[in-house]
Amino acid sequence: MSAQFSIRDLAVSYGRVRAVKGVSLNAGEGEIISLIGANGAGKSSILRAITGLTAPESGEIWFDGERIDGKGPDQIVARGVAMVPEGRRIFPFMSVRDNLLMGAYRRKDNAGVAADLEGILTRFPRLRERIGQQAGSLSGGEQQMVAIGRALMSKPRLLLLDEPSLGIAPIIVREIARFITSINRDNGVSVILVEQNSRMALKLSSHSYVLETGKIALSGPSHELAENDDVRRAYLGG
Amino acid sequence: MILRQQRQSALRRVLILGTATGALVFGSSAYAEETLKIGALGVMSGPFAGWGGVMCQTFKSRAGMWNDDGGVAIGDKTYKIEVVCVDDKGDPKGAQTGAEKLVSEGVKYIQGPNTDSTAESAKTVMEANGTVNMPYAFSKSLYKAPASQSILGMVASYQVGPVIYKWLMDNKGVKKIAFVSENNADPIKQRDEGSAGAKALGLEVVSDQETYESGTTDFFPILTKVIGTSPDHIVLSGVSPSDVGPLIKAARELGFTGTMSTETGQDPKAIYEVAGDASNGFIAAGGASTEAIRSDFMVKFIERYTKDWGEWNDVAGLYVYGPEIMIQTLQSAGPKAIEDTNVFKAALDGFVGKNPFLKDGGELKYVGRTDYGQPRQVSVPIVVQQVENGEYKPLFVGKLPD
Amino acid sequence: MTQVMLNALVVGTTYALIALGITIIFSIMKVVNFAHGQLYMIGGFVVYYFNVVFGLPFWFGLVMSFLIVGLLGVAMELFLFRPVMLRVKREEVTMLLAMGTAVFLESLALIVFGEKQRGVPPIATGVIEVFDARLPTGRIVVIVVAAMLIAALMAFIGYTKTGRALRAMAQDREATALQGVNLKWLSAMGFGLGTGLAGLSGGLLVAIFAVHTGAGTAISIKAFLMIMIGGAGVLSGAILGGFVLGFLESVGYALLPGSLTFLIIFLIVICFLIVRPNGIMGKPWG
Amino acid sequence: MLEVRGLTKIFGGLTAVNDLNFTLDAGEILSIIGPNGAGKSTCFKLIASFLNPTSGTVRFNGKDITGIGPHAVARHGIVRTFQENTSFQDMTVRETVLLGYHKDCKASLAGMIFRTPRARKDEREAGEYADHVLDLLGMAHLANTVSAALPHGMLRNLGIAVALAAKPKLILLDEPFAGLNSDETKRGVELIRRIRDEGVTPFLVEHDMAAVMSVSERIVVVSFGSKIAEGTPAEIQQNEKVIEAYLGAEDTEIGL
Amino acid sequence: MQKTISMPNVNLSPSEQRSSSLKPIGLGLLIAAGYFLAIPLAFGANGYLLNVFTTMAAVSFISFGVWLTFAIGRINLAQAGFALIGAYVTAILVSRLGVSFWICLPLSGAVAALLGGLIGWPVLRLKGVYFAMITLCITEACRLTALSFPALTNGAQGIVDLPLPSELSLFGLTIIPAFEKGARLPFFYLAGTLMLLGLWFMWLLDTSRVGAVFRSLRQNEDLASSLGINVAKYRVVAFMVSCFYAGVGGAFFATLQQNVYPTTFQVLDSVYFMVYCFVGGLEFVVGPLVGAVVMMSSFELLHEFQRYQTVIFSGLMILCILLMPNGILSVIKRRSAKLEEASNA
Repeated sequence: MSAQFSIRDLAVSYGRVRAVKGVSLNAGEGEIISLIGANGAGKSSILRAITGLTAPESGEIWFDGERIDGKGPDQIVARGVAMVPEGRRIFPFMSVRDNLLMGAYRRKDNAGVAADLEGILTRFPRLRERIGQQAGSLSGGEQQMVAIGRALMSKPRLLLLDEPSLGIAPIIVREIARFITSINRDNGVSVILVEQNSRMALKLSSHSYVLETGKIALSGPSHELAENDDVRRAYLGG
Repeated sequence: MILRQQRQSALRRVLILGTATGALVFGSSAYAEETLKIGALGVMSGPFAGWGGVMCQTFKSRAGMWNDDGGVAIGDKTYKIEVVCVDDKGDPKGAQTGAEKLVSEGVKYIQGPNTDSTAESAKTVMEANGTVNMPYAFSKSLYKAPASQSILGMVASYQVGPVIYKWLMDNKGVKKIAFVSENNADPIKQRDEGSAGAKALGLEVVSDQETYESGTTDFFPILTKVIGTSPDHIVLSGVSPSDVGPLIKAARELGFTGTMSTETGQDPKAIYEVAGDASNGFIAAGGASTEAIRSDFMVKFIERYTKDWGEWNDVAGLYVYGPEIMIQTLQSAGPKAIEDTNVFKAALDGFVGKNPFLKDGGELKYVGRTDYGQPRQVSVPIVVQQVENGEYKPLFVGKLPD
Repeated sequence: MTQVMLNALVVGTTYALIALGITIIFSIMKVVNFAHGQLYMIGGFVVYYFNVVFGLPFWFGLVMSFLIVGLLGVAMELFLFRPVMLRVKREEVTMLLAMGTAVFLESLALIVFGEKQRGVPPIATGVIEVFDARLPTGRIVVIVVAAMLIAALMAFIGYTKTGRALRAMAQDREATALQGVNLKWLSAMGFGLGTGLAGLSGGLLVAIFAVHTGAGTAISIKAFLMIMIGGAGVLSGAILGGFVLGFLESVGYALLPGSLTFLIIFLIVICFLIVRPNGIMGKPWG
Repeated sequence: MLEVRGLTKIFGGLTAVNDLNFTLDAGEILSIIGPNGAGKSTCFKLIASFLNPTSGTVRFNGKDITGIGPHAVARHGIVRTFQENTSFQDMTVRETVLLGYHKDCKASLAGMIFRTPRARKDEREAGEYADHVLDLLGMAHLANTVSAALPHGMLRNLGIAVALAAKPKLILLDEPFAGLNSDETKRGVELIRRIRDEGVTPFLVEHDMAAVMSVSERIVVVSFGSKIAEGTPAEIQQNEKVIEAYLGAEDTEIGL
Repeated sequence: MQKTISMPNVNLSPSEQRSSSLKPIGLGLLIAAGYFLAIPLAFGANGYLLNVFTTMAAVSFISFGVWLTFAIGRINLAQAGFALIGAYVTAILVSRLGVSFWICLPLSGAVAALLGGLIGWPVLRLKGVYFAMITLCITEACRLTALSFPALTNGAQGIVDLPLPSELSLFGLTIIPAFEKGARLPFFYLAGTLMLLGLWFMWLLDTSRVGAVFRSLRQNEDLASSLGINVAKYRVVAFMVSCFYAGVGGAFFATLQQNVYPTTFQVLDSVYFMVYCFVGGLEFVVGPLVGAVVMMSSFELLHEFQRYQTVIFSGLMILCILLMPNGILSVIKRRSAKLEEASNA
């Protein structure tokens, strides 16, 4: 399989703390892969390195045959990578509409932007009701929808999701899960899903990587990992 | 052009001084033999930089002229004058340290400081070290016994004020007068003295409590109230050079038609630039730089100052009297006075010098016996003048009481 | 009383323009720019040099005051604030840096521009009488221009893509970067916009007031008062704060003896901030 | 032990907590669950007096402690922990824990500064107690490490350690399991039981369902600020209101 | 008491552990010896240098207070205001009521501390720039109050010609002789004594439990209060101590200059007190002293540059912040830590 996206020997440090110690992974076009592991295992650091928020210490990141590590976030977004950050990070004092439009910051096709905005509002009718409201006044689930919608507004080909289920009622988590599969299926967007909700991650993805203290402890097709005893004990509470 | 000139000289100076950094530690004594060090201590930065800065520049230019002529003869020797300027930043703490610095460099004669608070703080040093200074501040305790080291370097506003008011009463029929001042030590003192003087002349003081804060840009609010008392004349007491233009302009825009004056030295060009035609007729006390009365020597000084600092400032015409009379007195007191200021002080009483700046010449001497009980004020002619299209036109020349 | 209200209007409008610049910088960088008043002063001198010394039209000088002081701001962001903020997290450091810059600019200006006050020829002559009050035409022109500038700025921030990105950056820099915004460029631009406004207000006001090198500190302190009253980092708050201060000042001067006005204003602001630390329009950022 | 009556908090028109009622007995492990933004954390802040309620009362051991201020609540014996990385960044673990003992120091302010015998005795006691707490949490080897340099998982332990050092009767744990894998969660559950055995009543706010179900003896479910259910874990899992508002039904298509 | 425990997994450089490399008592003695012996011996005859050192000592004394408010995480621009209050208390009592300077000195501190407590109680709830701005307002309000009530303060004219400190005697025993006109050494020694006492008390405070509480307030007030620490009380205590230093320092300067004006202490002074703390290093008790010495001496040395003095000085200040954002002492400490590491290796 020719990987659309790959990471080789990535290492990330914050000051003296090494958060990621030589991680390699691949994602094919149109695939959903997931990274699971406890807090501090280095999941979020990998995503931050991919989007250029944190400069990697060493290693390479390739996307569409181009090396993107060392580039700034704006350059990486321009190449079709979008991220829904942990904790949603919507702009609380901006309207829902402005939040979504921020996602289209780099796009010049105004008609396309308007159409995509319409598409997202159709998918999330709740957001249409609150289009003029300040995003900070929305519930957690709605904010997550805004965050995902915002990321989609940049028309990404690779979508990074950092803990989309964190702190959200299970009932809403399902709605978001359905949405993730649908955008992957309908729009052919590749997805890298970082989750503590390992059950959800293993269900949604085709391939998973288990991270422990900055290294990949296990990887493989998700349905196989879901059957693995170690994984079951450590991550699925089985 | 002015800008470029200044910058170039600035750059050169920085370079020269930069190479001399090693030698700067505690003052060099390279010229000690034939050099007379004289200090200038004043506010040379911040909103009042116009005062101390011009004082320092004036002194340096005048000293440059003396040195070009070969120096100043005192007794048998000829001395070059070296001016050491110290910026006290208008801060009393800085004034005290600055005075100490000048004293430690062996300076016995100092021009400045420029405000009451700095002069009072420097006074403790002056008195303790027997250093003579010429403050441009009006606090009487500086000049009255037991103080003896300070000599008021200019005409006091409360001396000029009544002279101007009297003239206005006689010539312009002024009956009601108002005072405006900044809320600061010197301006308030000048306002109070001015107001008392006006009352003594029989004028009706309609407003003398209005003050504005340092740094005010819009004077409409404050002047609205003053003009509301319908005065014939408004005095801007101790107004800082930065505020005089805007004040005049605002008063005229508010429809004030009477006359206005200040007792302190002001630069007419700067006033005209800001206030335009509204400044015409504004009365100020000044030096001797107006064409009608200035001497050739004054013209030379103006040239020199313009060459040194890029642009003439009329206030320099006031500040130049201080160094002039100081050096002339030193010359007449003799070489002993260079080290011992008591000799200098003793010479104050009978001193009569020449005024090189006025066409008609005239005397330079020390007065202040009535006010302070001792001769502790420089007596210079009171040149009262009026702004006309950015130039001063002299109205009359008055004299100080003994 | 009409005169007092008109005074308040004039002062308020000009103050609002001054406050807007400082509040933009605060909202995007969380830096209280103590050098704001000094930049205002430089703006005034820029107009003076273009208009009086070089003899070019006032309006050209005004544009230049925005551009030159704006570029100065960009340089400040790039070479002073950014490197320091990358290395230290404590906000005191940037505050101190701004104070140092203020002293530096002021003393440099004194050397370059000299100690004299400067003004420009009036942009309009004549005085209009409104009831029993007087309003010079020059002032009318200035408030109209100031009001237009404020409206233009609000439209820019509210309805353009760049304006939206500036607002976003004020709330969450990282999330903004994730939308493909080049933060380095945008924050330098935002800083430049803020300082440019300082220059612009200085340049505009030199037409009715005057400028001298020591004018900065007082302007800065007033600007702080305004944004504290209105709510730091909120544009509408800055405008409101400007008008509130203008009103208090004009009315205070009309009713109270001189120095009491600002004493009372300071006391009011202290009490007000204790009750409402985020100002009138303040939003609890972060 | 703890009695919450009619607790309501309105933030400028937004009702964060709405007429909340529940009680807690000493030695019982109670949890509040609900999605983020449901008002769980606000409820904690109200109990710990970090916020003043709009209405309602909080009573602890019979005394009204509503809105008396966090330090006063702590002196009554209620100490809360914070979510995630809340610590004194520049202090070492031991310094932090020593600080937790502060409210039990008896020396006066001046006494502390001038090191009176009383103050020195306080320090000795604080030191001994701190070492005990660090041992209990298995952190003794990290005693001299600066908080900012602690490994991620240890920060939470530090939070609990410093809270325990304040000798609470009731400890409010804010999302103690967030970000733990199941292994770590299991150890966390044990730790909470151990704390309870030390005589400190744990009270949790959490959204990790599995952990909550295993550790709690009783659960209060809140949604949009209101209590929608209360009961044992088994009861909650069957409660229709909870399923409707919070848990939802399994989606066969995606298998969740 | 403190056991050395091995630390697996975590590699810490020495700078991450609170080191005691700056040996406090030795350092204190060194400063005392340098100030009281070396300086008078070397420069005793130079009034200017004595004045500079006197000012340095007194200014760093005032800055210690600012340092303490930094320790609780507040940017304090009110110090000049409280120094002005102290200066006026002494000036009014000495000139109007003839109270002895030796009573006025601590009394000025006490009055400033009391006012600081009253104002601080509500104001200290604010943080960050808000606190900075409000304290800036306080400094301005102090100046304007001095201007606005001439009956008490003599308004803009200031109170001048204050007498020099008289003899301090106890039971007929002269402890401090009366200050003589023009004598600089008495003020020099007085400032040095204040500075050392101030430093000693700050050190005691910082190393005590109260110091730890103060540091905890800076880092996380919520966490501290959840532990039963009365946050409001402690921050007011810190602020009052700070104001006490300001008041005493203000009283000292009023007497040194023998006058006080509303402009004696202004916002810019507050800023410089802050600068001294910073340049020295906020983590170190001696920071304000080091900062004051470095900054004030460099300003004096720059006198030769005349009108470029302020430009160069402020340029240096900016460079200082750019290159050493954590202060001079942090650089020295890091270097010595590195040397230690190298010698261990």
